[in-house]
Amino acid sequence: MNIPMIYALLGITLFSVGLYGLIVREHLLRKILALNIMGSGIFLVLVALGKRSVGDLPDPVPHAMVITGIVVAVSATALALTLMLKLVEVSGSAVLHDAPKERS
Amino acid sequence: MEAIDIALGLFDLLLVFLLLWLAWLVMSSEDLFKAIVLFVAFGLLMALVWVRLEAPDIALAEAAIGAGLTGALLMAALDRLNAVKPMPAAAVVTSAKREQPSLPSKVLPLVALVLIVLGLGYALLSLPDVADGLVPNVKEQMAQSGVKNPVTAVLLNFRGYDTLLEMVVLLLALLSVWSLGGVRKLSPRNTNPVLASLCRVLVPVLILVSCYLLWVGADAPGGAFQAGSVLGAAGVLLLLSGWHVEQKILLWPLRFILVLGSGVFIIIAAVLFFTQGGLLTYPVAQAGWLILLLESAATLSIGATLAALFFGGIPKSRVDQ
Amino acid sequence: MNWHTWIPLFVVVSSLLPGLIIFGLPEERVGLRTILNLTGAVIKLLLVSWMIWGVYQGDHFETRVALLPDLDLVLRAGPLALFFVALSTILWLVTTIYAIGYLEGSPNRSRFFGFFSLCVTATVGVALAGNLITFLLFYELLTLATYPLIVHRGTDTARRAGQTYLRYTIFGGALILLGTVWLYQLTGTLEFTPRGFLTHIDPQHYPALKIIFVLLIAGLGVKAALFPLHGWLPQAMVAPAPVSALLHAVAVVKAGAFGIVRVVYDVFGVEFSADLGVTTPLAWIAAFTIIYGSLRALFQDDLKRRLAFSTVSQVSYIALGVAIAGPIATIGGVVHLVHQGLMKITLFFCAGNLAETLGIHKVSEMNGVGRRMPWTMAAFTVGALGMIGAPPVAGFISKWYLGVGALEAGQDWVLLVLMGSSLLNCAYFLPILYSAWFKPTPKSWPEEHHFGRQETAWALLLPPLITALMALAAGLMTGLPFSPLEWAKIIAEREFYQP
Amino acid sequence: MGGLLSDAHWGVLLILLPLFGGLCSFLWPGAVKFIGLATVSAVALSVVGLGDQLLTTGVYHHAVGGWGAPLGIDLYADGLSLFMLMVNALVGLGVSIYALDYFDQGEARRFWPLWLLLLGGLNALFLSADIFNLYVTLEIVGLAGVGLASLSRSGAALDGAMRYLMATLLGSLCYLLGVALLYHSAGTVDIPLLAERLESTPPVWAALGLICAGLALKTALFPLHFWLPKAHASASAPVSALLSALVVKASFYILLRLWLEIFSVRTEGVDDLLGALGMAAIIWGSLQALQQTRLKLMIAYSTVSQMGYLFLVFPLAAAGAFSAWSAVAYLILSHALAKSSMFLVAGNLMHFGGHDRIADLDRAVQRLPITVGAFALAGVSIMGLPPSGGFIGKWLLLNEALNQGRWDLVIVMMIGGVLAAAYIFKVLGFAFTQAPVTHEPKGVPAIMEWSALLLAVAAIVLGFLASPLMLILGIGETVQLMGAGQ
Repeated sequence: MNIPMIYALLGITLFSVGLYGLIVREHLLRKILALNIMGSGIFLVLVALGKRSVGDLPDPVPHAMVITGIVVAVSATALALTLMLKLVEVSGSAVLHDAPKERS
Repeated sequence: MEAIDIALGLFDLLLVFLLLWLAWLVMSSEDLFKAIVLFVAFGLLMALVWVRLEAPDIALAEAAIGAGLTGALLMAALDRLNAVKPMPAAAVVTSAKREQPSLPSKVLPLVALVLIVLGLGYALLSLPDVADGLVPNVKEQMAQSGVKNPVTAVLLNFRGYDTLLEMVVLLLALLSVWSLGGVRKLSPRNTNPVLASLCRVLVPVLILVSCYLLWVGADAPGGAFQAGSVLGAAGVLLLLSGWHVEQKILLWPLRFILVLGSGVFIIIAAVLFFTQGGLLTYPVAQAGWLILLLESAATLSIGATLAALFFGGIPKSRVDQ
Repeated sequence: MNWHTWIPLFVVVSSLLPGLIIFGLPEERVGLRTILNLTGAVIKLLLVSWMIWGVYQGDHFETRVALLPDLDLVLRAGPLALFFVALSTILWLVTTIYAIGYLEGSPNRSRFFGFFSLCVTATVGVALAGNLITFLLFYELLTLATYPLIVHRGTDTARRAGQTYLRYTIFGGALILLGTVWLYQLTGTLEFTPRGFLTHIDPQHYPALKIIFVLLIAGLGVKAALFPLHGWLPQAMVAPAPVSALLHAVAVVKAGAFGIVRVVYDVFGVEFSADLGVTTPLAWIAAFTIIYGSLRALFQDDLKRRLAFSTVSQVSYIALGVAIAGPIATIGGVVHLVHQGLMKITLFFCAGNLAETLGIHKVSEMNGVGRRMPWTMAAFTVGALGMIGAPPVAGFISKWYLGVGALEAGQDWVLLVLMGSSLLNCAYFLPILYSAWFKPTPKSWPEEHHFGRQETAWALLLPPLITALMALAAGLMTGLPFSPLEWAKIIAEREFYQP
Repeated sequence: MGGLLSDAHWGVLLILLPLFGGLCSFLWPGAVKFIGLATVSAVALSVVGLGDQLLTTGVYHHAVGGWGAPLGIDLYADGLSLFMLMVNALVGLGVSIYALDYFDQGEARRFWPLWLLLLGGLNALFLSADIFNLYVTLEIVGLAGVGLASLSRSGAALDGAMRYLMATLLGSLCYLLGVALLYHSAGTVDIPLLAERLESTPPVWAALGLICAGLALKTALFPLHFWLPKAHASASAPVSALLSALVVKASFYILLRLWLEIFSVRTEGVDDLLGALGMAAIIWGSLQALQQTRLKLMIAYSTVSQMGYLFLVFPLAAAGAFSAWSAVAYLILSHALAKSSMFLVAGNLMHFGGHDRIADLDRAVQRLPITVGAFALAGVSIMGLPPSGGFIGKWLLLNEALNQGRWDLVIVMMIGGVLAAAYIFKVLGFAFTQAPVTHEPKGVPAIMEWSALLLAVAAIVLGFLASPLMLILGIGETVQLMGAGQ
């Protein structure tokens, strides 16, 4: 097993840990963190596996995809945080009540 | 050489374990503030990982956006959250206490987690060890791309259409945030004089760095996203130091800058479409400066959008009452 | 361009278009609404007459539009179709006149007449449908168009009756849909064909065909009120009288019965159905429904409910005639489609008149009503005697042919059913006639209205008189070229004797 | 690649026009309505243009930037894409007209930019042949959807939007990981190339699972539907209409497209699993709809149930691809029209009476006949009664299911139809009641009534347009690419 593969495995582990947190934790801020960790995991998989090429150059296409992904992630995070704040303002709680998490 | 390889390998392993540990702490620690701090640390380590994976472009983006801006956004959100709730600590703790789950609902997700890791891990390990991906294609077409940095070539030329749509995503996030109406302003303790004077030094530096990243992106790591996020960071600093934006700027000019990136992209796409017969088909000779034009517009928009996202609410202006 | 390809469509449109326009009319435009209604009815009558004449001459009238790449919407004017179309067109005209009188001054009349027209449109479509999918389309449209009529009054009872009606008919529609799709899968066609389109099918599919038959008949049996699917009909009595008349005589119940005729004759074919062994159970169910409906009618004091159970019983004569699977019984069953319609609509008109004029809703309130409303009760008497099967009213002809047909087909038990049913008919109609004509008039009626010198309004009085006369005529002048009996003979001939 | 310079590229216009319109409406808030309506009309015209082009020249292909797959991104349109674009245009036009009178000035300024960008994202989605590009379009659709869902800023709307955001982000991430695995298995993100190169290996299976799970979550397939009722029921009426009619269909389209092009030949068991969940959705969604006391929640649960029908395509696609997916495409179009009409009706009733309690809809028939008529007509299509688009779709699907001897699907579809009738007539029954008027009714602008009616009428008219529409669906090589059937 080579180094990139270890990072790729780290990626899926981060994805799973994030998923776990998203399901188990109730606070919305935590869920937002969890989504970000999941995203980082996916980015790792994309880029790490791109290092399998024989030449000197790692595959630049996944790099571009990840940069795209990071921007999408920050946009979504900003929106989620604002939404959470508004929700807390209105309902006084940063937890989605009777969240049907049994099926998440 | 051997020793360096081993040392680097150990460093990699250390990074892997640190990241895992941090991720787990971010998810499991009871204190939200701590979780956010750990998350920022996580982001910084991720930037290191990108360096290790020979992805300096991503490393820059991650450091600026992933760790920096996201961290700032999270911190500001927590700050506002605490301002809304009179007893934040207690509330967080109670919500944590309410989470006391029964044993199966504690164990089941963990089992699922392990299963998913094992399944996906098996899938990854059965991938071939060597794969070229699109490296040959990129190499072959680099000469026609108008830039020398392959990542920039992919982002703005080969897959420029993705980037166009991505600019729309960024704008949409802001539109949605504004549509939600204002959020509470940051509490005044953030506007201290030290910060203000620091800003006076840092902001010009950041703007310079941003320009540099934008310019260098054509040949070396850097580009619109990194430049834009540095610019955004400058904006965030200004906002933190209590910078008051002129009322009239908030009407037209701000909106104009916000749509500049996607607007220029769409207009160039349309013009190229009608002159060259293809969406975003740059003539090879003009590709270089067209990309620079697009990147400049995108940098401004990204910077403005990120700062505006950090600001949260819609700036008070006559247009939206 | 050939007119013959468009006339069936025009017949459908001639009530659809006025209906749609009426929806948009303001409530107070009574005159315009009446003109639209009557113009549509008259035009439809003319078109139908034209088609009858044409078909008699051997012309073909067919409208065909592609619905799916390999499935068409077909409207075709065959003898059986015209038989039903003529019935519904004539009765629509009469019922419209009646409804105009009946609903005078009540709210939401635009809505009522709009759905009323849609209802007839659907009935005519059911009649003219040239294949099973077109039939299904109009059959479901009929369900949807009658629902607002049933709940028209907006009371809680009306709403519940509407829900019951839907529960039955939607379920029935689903069964027909399932049967239709399945049939289409097996045969690749749904085109109504004399003597059916299934004769060449591989015998390994016979069990499936039996189930399809059950599905289709059960689905149609809901509207035809076959036991045990009749439950909605008595409840639907809450609707205004013209609606009941329409439901029982023309549209809903008849569409079900007509559908049974279609399925047995033009989908499966009589002989093939008999070979499959599915007609005998149908005959048993029909016979049981005849007796059951009559027995239930016996114990109803509410006049309209009594008539409703009478319908349950009488409509099954049609199914019975079809299920006996012989030519003469077929004539009896098919002709009863028209005869029962004429007689039953008369009875419902009369019941409506009693309710409107004197506030009479119950049989026990009808003492001496014959003296107060002689014309209405005269019409009622004709209808009731027809139901019993007394000559010379039309009902006699139906029962006669059914009886003879049963003997010819060797199904002697049917005679017992017919006799039993006639006795029961006597038992629930004759007491009404007796008390209406011979018992003394009470001092006051439950809720009396006066309409000048007549016993009731002209628009209410004329329709039952007309339909009663028609019922008499159908029984007396059976030999005329266009009498229902002659037409039924043509239909039976086509099914049994043509090469 | 042929005809790069020759044809009119309506497809490109379909993407650029709404995006540009969205930016303009953001820059000139005073003219949002004008810009919005003009843009949507232009999009509708472009769809007509594209349809004309496809019918004469066949499938549309455009290599963005002139690079072509695998390095560049390809745009691609066949019958299925065109059909989805038609859904966008028709529903978009109807809802846009409705929105003219629905929103006050402030809300309109927030609504139009989001909606136009959403439209651009949806169009881009239906035209893309690149799975990573699809991810970006999915994010446009998702974020715009969240922004729209929270437009009214009420507590319920914020709550619904939050649930929706969580679900849509999670769905996107699962999809993205699937894309990563596919890219590294085949070295391309272009759908036709993937179809050529992919083999049945563990990473492909993992990608299939992730993509199916992510998209099923976004499409609200039972039991991943938990977020939908609250999100769709608490948004403003035109937004609910857009979310239920268009947004959930987008992720389903991707799933269907990937299935037909890439996955269909290598999926033992997954197709049946999706089919079984679809069946469960039909029954569960209908039963839930039947129990609701609020109109909008009922309509939202009806969406859960109707989405179930779409998933029946997967068990059927292996043996009869075209007939199965064309039936489902028909269902998509008719459901989009009918469901958007229903939500607009709900908006009218709320505007009129200030509530959407089903049991208190007294006299709605008398007072808002056009609105109730729209609900009834839309209901006919949802129930799948003839003549309506819903009937044709159901007929085609039933045919295919029977053809393959799938009695389980047949029976569930029949039950679903009956249950749909039950919940729709529950509403209509109460609309006819004659309780005394208890509140001062507010007039409903004619535009709002008529646009709802027009959408419903369109759903009915679809029942007569099967032949030409099947012709449109047949354009293209989806079937040929798959190399199965036909």
